[in-house]
Parts: sequence; C-alpha cells; structure tokens
Amino acid sequence: MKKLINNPEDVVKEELMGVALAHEDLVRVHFNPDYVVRVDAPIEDKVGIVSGGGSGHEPMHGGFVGMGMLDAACPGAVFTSPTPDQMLEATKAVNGGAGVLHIVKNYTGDVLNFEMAAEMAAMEGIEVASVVIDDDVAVQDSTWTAGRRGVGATVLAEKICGAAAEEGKSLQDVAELCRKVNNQARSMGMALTSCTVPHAGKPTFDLPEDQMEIGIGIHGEPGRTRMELKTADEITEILTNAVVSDLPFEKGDHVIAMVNGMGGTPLIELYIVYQHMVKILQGHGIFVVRQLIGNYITSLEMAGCSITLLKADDELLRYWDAPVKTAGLRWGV
Amino acid sequence: MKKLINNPEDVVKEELMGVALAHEDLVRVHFNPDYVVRVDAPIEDKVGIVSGGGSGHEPMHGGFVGMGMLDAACPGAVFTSPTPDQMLEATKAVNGGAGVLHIVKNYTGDVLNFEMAAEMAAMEGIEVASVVIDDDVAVQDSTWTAGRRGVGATVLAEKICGAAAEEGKSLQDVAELCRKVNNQARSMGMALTSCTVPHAGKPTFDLPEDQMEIGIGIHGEPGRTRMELKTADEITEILTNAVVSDLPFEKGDHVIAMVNGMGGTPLIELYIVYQHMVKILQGHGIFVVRQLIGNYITSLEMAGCSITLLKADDELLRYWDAPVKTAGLRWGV
Amino acid sequence: MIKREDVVTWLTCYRQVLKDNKDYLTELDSAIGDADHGANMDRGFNAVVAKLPSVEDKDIGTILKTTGMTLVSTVGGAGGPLYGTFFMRAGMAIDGKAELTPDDLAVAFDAGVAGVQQRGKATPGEKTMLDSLTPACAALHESLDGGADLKVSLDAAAAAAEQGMKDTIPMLATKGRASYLGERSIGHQDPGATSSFLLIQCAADCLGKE
Amino acid sequence: MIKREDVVTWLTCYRQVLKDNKDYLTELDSAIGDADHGANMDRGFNAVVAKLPSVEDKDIGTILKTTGMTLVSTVGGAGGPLYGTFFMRAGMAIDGKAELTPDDLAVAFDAGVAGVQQRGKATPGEKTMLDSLTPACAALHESLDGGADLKVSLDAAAAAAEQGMKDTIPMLATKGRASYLGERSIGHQDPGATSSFLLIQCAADCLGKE
Ligand SMILES: Nc1ncnc2c1ncn2[C@@H]1O[C@H](COP(=O)(O)OP(=O)(O)O)[C@@H](O)[C@H]1O
Ligand SMILES: Nc1ncnc2c1ncn2[C@@H]1O[C@H](COP(=O)(O)OP(=O)(O)O)[C@@H](O)[C@H]1O
Ligand SMILES: [Mg+2]
Ligand SMILES: [Mg+2]
Ligand SMILES: [Mg+2]
Ligand SMILES: [Mg+2]
Repeated sequence: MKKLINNPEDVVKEELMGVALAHEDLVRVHFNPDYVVRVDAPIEDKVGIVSGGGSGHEPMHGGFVGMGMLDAACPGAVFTSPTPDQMLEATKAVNGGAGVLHIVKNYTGDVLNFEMAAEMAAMEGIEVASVVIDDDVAVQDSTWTAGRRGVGATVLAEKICGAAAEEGKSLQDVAELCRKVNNQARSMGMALTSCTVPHAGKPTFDLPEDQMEIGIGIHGEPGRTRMELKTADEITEILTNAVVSDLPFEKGDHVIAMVNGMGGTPLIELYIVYQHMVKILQGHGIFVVRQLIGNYITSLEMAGCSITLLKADDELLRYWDAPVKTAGLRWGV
Repeated sequence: MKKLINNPEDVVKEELMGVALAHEDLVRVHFNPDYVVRVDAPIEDKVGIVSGGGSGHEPMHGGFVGMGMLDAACPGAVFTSPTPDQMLEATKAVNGGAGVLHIVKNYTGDVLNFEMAAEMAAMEGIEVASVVIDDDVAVQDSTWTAGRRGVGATVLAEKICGAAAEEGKSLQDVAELCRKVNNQARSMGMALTSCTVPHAGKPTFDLPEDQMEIGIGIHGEPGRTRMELKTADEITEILTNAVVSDLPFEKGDHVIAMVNGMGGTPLIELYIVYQHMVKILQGHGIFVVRQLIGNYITSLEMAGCSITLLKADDELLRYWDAPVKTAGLRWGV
Repeated sequence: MIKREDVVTWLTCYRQVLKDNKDYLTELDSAIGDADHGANMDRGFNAVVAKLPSVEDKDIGTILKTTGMTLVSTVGGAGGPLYGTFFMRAGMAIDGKAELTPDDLAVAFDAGVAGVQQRGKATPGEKTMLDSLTPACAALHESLDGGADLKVSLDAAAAAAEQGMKDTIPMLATKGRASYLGERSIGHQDPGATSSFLLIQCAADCLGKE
Repeated sequence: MIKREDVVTWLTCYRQVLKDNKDYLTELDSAIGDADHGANMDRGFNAVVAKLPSVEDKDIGTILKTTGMTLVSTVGGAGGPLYGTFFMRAGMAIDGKAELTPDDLAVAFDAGVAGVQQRGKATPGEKTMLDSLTPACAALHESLDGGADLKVSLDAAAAAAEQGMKDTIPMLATKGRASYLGERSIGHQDPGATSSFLLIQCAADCLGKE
C-alpha cells in the first residue's frame, strides 16, 4: 500500500485537521463527534442542509460545506457511514429554526444511521426531512437489492438544494427539490483499478491489466460486470447509453452533466471522456448546458470515472448558477 | 497501461476538444497550431500572458486560461514542450498592443522553443518578455545541470501576473513581478508511483512497493534520491524542510502555500500533508496566509505530491486575492 | 445464573476475538463489500471495553444498553446501527437485572434479533448477520426447552450460528452492500454473519461456565 | 556528387529507421529523461516526409531548410529546436545547390553542428547528441582530407558517431533533462546521441552510394 498517510486509524482525523487549518474562512471542524460546519451556522430561518457518509470520497462532502451548498457534513471512517451522534450534533449545529434536510446516499449504513439520527433529532424537537439519493443505474432497483446506490447526483443535489435554502425556501420545498433532482438524475461509473482502504492495506479487488469493472460503486464494491479493457470512446458509450436509456433522457432535453474522476484518473482523461459523451448526447438530441469535469465524488485513489446527467429546467439551472463558496465548488462569489 | 484514452496519438487533440466543448464561455481552442486562448483575446492595451509546456500536467496550463490569469496556453504532446509556431500564433492572438509575457518553465525544451518563438515574434514586431521559472530545490543549480526545473511556482506566477496584467500593469512591471514570484518561491515534490506516458505504454520508472522517489520532477524524471517509503509526516518534513531551508524562508515570513497532488493522489492525503506542513512551518515561525490544496500541476496519474511556498507581501497577496475565472482556479467572480 | 462479571468477560473476550479476526473479517468484506467490517467491529468493541469500567457495577440491562449505544456512536456503517440495536434491545428486555437466568438470556437475544430485523428490514436467507443470529436463538430456545443446561445450550447456539454462517456462502445477497453484486455475491461468506457467529461463540465460552 | 534524390532518400530512410527504433529511443529516454524521444522524432520525420513532395524538385539547401523548419514546428521538446536548427543551418550553408560535393556535405554538417551547439549551449562531453555529431563531423573531414571517397568517409563518420554514442554511457549529463539525475545519469546511453548516430548511419547508407 502506497499512501501519504501516517497511522491508518488517524487518516480521517488528520484530514479534518487539514481542512480546519486550510478553510477557516469557510468552515469550522468539530471533533468528537466529527463534523464540518459552515463558519456562520446556524443561520436564522434558513433550512439547514446536512449530508455525510464514509470518508474517502473527497471533496464530497466536507469540501461542499459553505455558502450556497451544505451547512454541515459528517465524515465517517473511510468507506464507513458516520454515526447518528455525529449527525445529531451537526443537525443541532445548523438548525436555524427552519428545519434541517438530511441528504442521504442510499447505502444501508448511511440510511440506518441517518434514520436513527432523525429519530433522535425529532426527540429534541428539530424538524428533519430526509431525502435518499439513489441514482446509480448500475444497480437493479428491485426487491433483490438494497436499492440503487446514491452516487454522483448527490453532488448536484447538494448544490441545488443549497442554493434553494440560501434563497429562503421552506424545508418542504427544499426536500421536494431534492427529490426532483434525484428523480431526474442518473449516473454510472467504472473502474480501471481498485482502491485500497487504508486499514485493509491491500486493494479491495484484483483487476487484471486487461480488465475493467463497469458499474462500480464508490467504495470499491465490484460492479455490474467485469470486461475486457476498452477505449475511452467505447467506455464513454457504455456509460452514457446506460444513463440515457434509464431515465430515459429524451431528444430536446437539456442536461447538467458531470464527468467525475474516481480519484486516480488525471483530468486529461476526463476531458477525453467528456468530449465523446457530448458527441453521443448530440446524437440523441440532448444538450449539455452546464458541466462539471473533475474529481467530485471519489473512491480514494481508484482510477476510473463516472457520468452523471441531470435533466435540467429553468428552476434547476437558476439554482445551479447561484453563487457557491466551498472548498470544492466555487463560483459567483 | 490502463488509461481512459483512445489512440495515444490523439490524447492531446481529444482533450482539447473536451476543453473547447466544456469551457466555451472562457476559452477558444485553436487547432493546428494548437493553443487555448481567452475568449475575449486580444484585450486592447492589456499585457498578454502566454505559457505552455508539454501536456500531462492538467489543469496547468490550459485550465488557467481566463480572466485574471493566462491569455493563452500552448499544449505540447504529452511531456513534450510545444513548438515555436504554437507559441508565435498564441502570442499574436493575445497581443493587445501592450506586449506579451512568456512564462517558461525551466526545461531545455521549453526554453529553446520559447526562445525561438520570441525571436519570431520580435521579427513580427511584437514586444515579448520572457521569464523562466526555476523553483525546484531538488535540483542543484550549478553548471553541472540545466538549472533548476520550473514546477509549482509556475501556477502561482500565472495567477499573480494575470492579476497584475488585468490591472493594466506594463509588460516590464508584469515581467518584474514574475521574476519576484520566482525569486521568492521554492518547491519540492515526491512520487509514490511512476506515471505512464501514453505512447510509451509502460511506467517511466519502476518503484518497488516499499520505495519512494524524493525530488521528482513533473515528467517522471527520477528525482534526488530513492528511499524507503516513509509516513506522511516524515515525507512532509523532508519536503518542507528542503523548501524552507533553500530560500531560506525565515521566522515571521508570511507564505502562500500549495500542496499539490501529482494526479493520482486523493485529496484526503493532500490534507494530511497540509496539516503537518502547517505545523512544521509554525515551528519555524512561518505563517501560511493563503493556500491551494489539490491537483494543479500534475504528472499524469503519478501518485505523490509537491509543496510550494511563496514568500508573500501585501503586493503579492493583493494580486493573489484578485478575481480569477478559469476552469482550474476561480474566485472573486 | 449469569453474573454481570460474566457479561463483562463476554464483551471483553469478544473484543479480543475481533482483534484476532480483524483482517479475516475485512477480507470477507473485501470480496462482497467495502473492506471495512473488521476495522468497524474492532473500533466499536474497543470503545465498548473502554466504557465498561463505568458501568460494570450497574445491572446487566444497563451494561448491554450502554454497549449498544457505544456501538451506535462509534461504529457507523450498517454494522453500527444493527449491532447497536441488538445490544440496546437485548438490554431493554432484561432491564434492571443484576443476574440472568438462562431463559433471561434467551429472551434478551430474542429481543436483540427482533431489533436487528426491524432496523434492517431483512429476514433470514438474505445473506446477513441474521443468518447466524436467528438459528442461534432458535437453537438456544430449543436446547433450554429440552432441559439442557446453559453451557450445552449456548454450545448448541454457537454450532447453529456457525452453520448459519456457512449457509450464507451459497446465498444470493438481497440486503446490504453485497446485494449490489447480484449473482456474484454467491460463493462468499457474509462478514456480518461471521462476526455474529463469533459473538455467539464467545457467549458460549464466557457465559456458559457453570 | 550527392543529388537531391539522394537527400530525399536519406530523409525517407531515416524516417523508417526512427519508426523501427521508436520504442528503443523511448526506452533510453525513460531511463534518464521523460520517455518521449522516440515519439518526438517519429512525429517529426513523419511530418518531414509528408512535406518532401512539395520541395523535392527544389535545391538541396531548400530541402534541408524545409526539413529543419518542419522539425521545429512539429517536434517540440529539446529535440525539435536542436534537430531543427541542425537542418536549417546545414541548408543555409549550401543554399541554392542542386548537387553537393563531399566537401559541401562536410560544410553543411559542420554548420548544422555549430547551430546545435549555439542553440543548446552545450559542448561535447555533456552527454547529448553533440557527442555523436561532433566526432562524426571530425571523422568526415579527416577522411575526406586524407583523400578517401565519400562512401568510405561517411562510413568513418558513422563509426565515429557510433563510438561517440557509446561514449555517452559513462558520462555524467550536464545538459538537458538527464542532468537532473546527477550521478544517476551515469551508465545510460543518451537518447539524442543515439538518434544522431542513426541519422549519420542513414547518411552513410544513402548518400555515399557511388
Ligand atoms: N439490512 C440488513 N440487515 C441485517 N444485516 C445487514 C443488513 N445490511 C447489511 N447487514 C450486515 O452488515 C454487514 C456489513 O457490515 P459493515 O461492513 O460493518 O457495514 P457496511 O456494509 O456499511 O460497510 C453485512 O455483512 C451484513 O451481515
Ligand atoms: N542543451 C542541449 N544541447 C544538445 N543536445 C541536447 C541538449 N539538451 C538535450 N539535448 C538532447 O536532447 C535529447 C532529448 O530529446 P527529447 O527527449 O526529444 O527532448 P526532451 O528532453 O525535451 O524530452 C537528449 O538525449 C540530448 O541528446
Ligand atoms: Mg462500510
Ligand atoms: Mg520531453
Ligand atoms: Mg463493509
Ligand atoms: Mg525526452
């Protein structure tokens, strides 16, 4: 295992110390329980937005705390969802009286822990709404699975809901908007290499030099299928077509598109994927009107990428374009 | 070789197509010769700033073209400096009558090609000033080498000079400022793994599981020394102390610090390095007043990091804080 | 009768067993999950053992509830809420008791398992920890009902848990992270079922002494 | 006399040799550089050969200058300006000539090498292409001055270039990318010296025919 770390046990704490030192203009970091919170929280009469999940997906979620996006993020151990007490404390810290939205990625651990946290917050008289994001088309949504995983759409939902909350929308409206983003967004990812969980010390899976994993999650969980390595164009086709046909996206749709790196893939390759994705979408009569290209929801040092498309309308675009000031996403300010 | 590419020959063209499609609000991409240019170039009476170098270091330089930073960037083949005709065309495209600054990283190829381009531009009556960046303390600056390499300080110089040019400073002033940044900045990098040049098809060097390379350049050139893998804290100490003792940075100095990922290292590890670097600097009485943490000047998918420190004064901080709107760096707008 | 010292011993012993099996559990979780189950359980029970001195003179219900709450607040993942719920519900079922009869223990286990089932919305056969816990409870009841002593009955429970754990190998996962694998989950032993077997095995070793 | 067809053949043949040695040159550049010398030279001479039809009926000076300018605008790196300068200066030295005497060729090579030296500010012994080119020029002169014919003299130049190339192995690099390696550059053959030897070898094969 080759990593810039000290003791595997200390990875998250030390990273949080780095975040605290680097971004004191944006966030405060609370330790025990661990959470990252906007420096100006709680904001009176603004809906608070809390997300969280295992660490190892940076910049998500801690890098998305700040004006126009999240009010707080709860980082768990690497690839392990955080605990209810973190979520409860974060919820209390951001509650400005207008209630708190929990944006939860659909993984059993995240769902169960956020569920317990919401129960506890309710006991303390805080109004909490929870929206579970489940945009990963690689997983069959059936009674035979825990449901689709929450992946790239989470980033888009956090941005858009953050803007709506900033504008003063009610908890019910912001939660409704979050469900709308989730309903209109789809993602799929792939891996060229495995990641290595620090305390595991070796790659989560073996992927021979000539193979790749399609439909991978963000935790090194194996994907839909393993196949022979293909070209960027072919890979882009597989991902794009799976995403497009699922919603389905249709001729004339305008979309916000994210080509996301898994952590170990250089930007140059993401742009290669992006240009071919745009061509494929043009072939379907679908227009990319906004885009993110880079590492936004990662799997440690995994090489690979994911594609997320969100069907956009004027409302979503307005919130998308609204100012955001976080370590991981910043514009308009 | 596991990469999201098609034909190795097409990597740069396809990446540029991606950039053109993604950032048409910021830049235009010219093909044959290849360069990325601000959408509003040339700007009358503003000093134009052109940089360039081999591809594979993204977001540098193409991702730094836009308001408040570069006017144009010339991308060469992967790890191969671009050609004089690219630089000449880019220089012509950004010349608004106030002259053009070439920011050149100190590599024989970059220096020679920019030299030829400057000669050609002079023949066409364009005033060109060139500043060579050579901040890499890993290389002995002696008659026994081609001099120190230009690495991380390039990013800081592009930002700061971009702001000065935007403000209307003269070519001579912007060039002087660029030299000042170069004189006051130092960097050093390290690698945990090698990168693989697409057309080479295999890693540039072998680095056993238990070894790392200290003082690496940004092209997979072997570094100062190879040694046993160490902890993040120890690595951070080696890099930070080499950088601090070189200028030397002194008690009471304020610095702009960059902890840069080489392309394959996840953000979580860069924050671990950052927090320890800040502690070491505190021990020296040096204060980090601004910081960048992320992938800014990369070596394809190499795992590793570099540290750059720039001794900052009010002038440099004012230019640092000035608005910038590029794909790779954005604030204040 | 089971004394609170026995319960403390059980939990302490399980901490050691988890430490010894940390890599093994993580390896199982690498195959069909995300390679953290060993570290998660280890972190949780380290916290539990650190907490025990503050409750070891309390009733067994309190000890178990504290164990559950500690797990909830230190483990995270799926395991945290599920094991947390197991111990909280088990503790609630025998609240206030400083000593447990064998039947008390069976009642506590039942309540714990019901809690896991309710929280995780899984049923046996879905390739989860329930596949060790449910047969273990059934075997404990059956053996006690048949007149066997606690030691024998807990041994039977552990044997049933072990069998249940092994039975997860051919199962298709339909809950938790392994469900994403579909058919590819078949052929692997479930990590949660394995840590649950170890828990019952520890109970047999530590609680069934007399 | 060297005719322009011979020059075209030389350049075309060198393109093929580069293609055959692309991986080899890149491998040499991996050891002490950045793994691109093979691809760079290959790209450049592909462009040159594509350009040749438009100049093959011009004088040899024009052919060589066009070659140089094409290399400058297609190769990049250190090799582009250096090989570009070599050919541009060589062409300028024999401007207007449709045929070359052996001495013309020696003069052209001299001018080319002087250009490389001026552009790159290196001298022989620094582990660069100059370590093949300089002895090659010296050998060519010496042999021609001694009365040998062109074929024999170019063979001598190629042999000197080869020796010069091999002599770079124990050298410490003090110019170019390899200089960053310091002592670690010792023991590796310089890629540029290798491509230069191949260029002279091709000249011996194609220009020294009669
Ligand atoms: N819905 C559920 N009900 C019961 N047990 C579950 C459920 N989902 C997962 N599990 C158990 O949790 C174990 C995984 O725990 P762990 O690795 O700690 O959490 P995570 O899956 O969040 O990484 C699985 O092996 C399985 O036994
Ligand atoms: N200053 C110099 N003078 C002469 N030749 C040089 C000089 N610097 C480098 N070279 C030659 O260039 C070769 C490397 O060329 P290439 O790999 O194409 O460029 P780069 O080093 O920019 O990647 C070296 O092997 C060396 O022979
Ligand atoms: Mg987990
Ligand atoms: Mg090069
Ligand atoms: Mg797990
Ligand atoms: Mg090279």
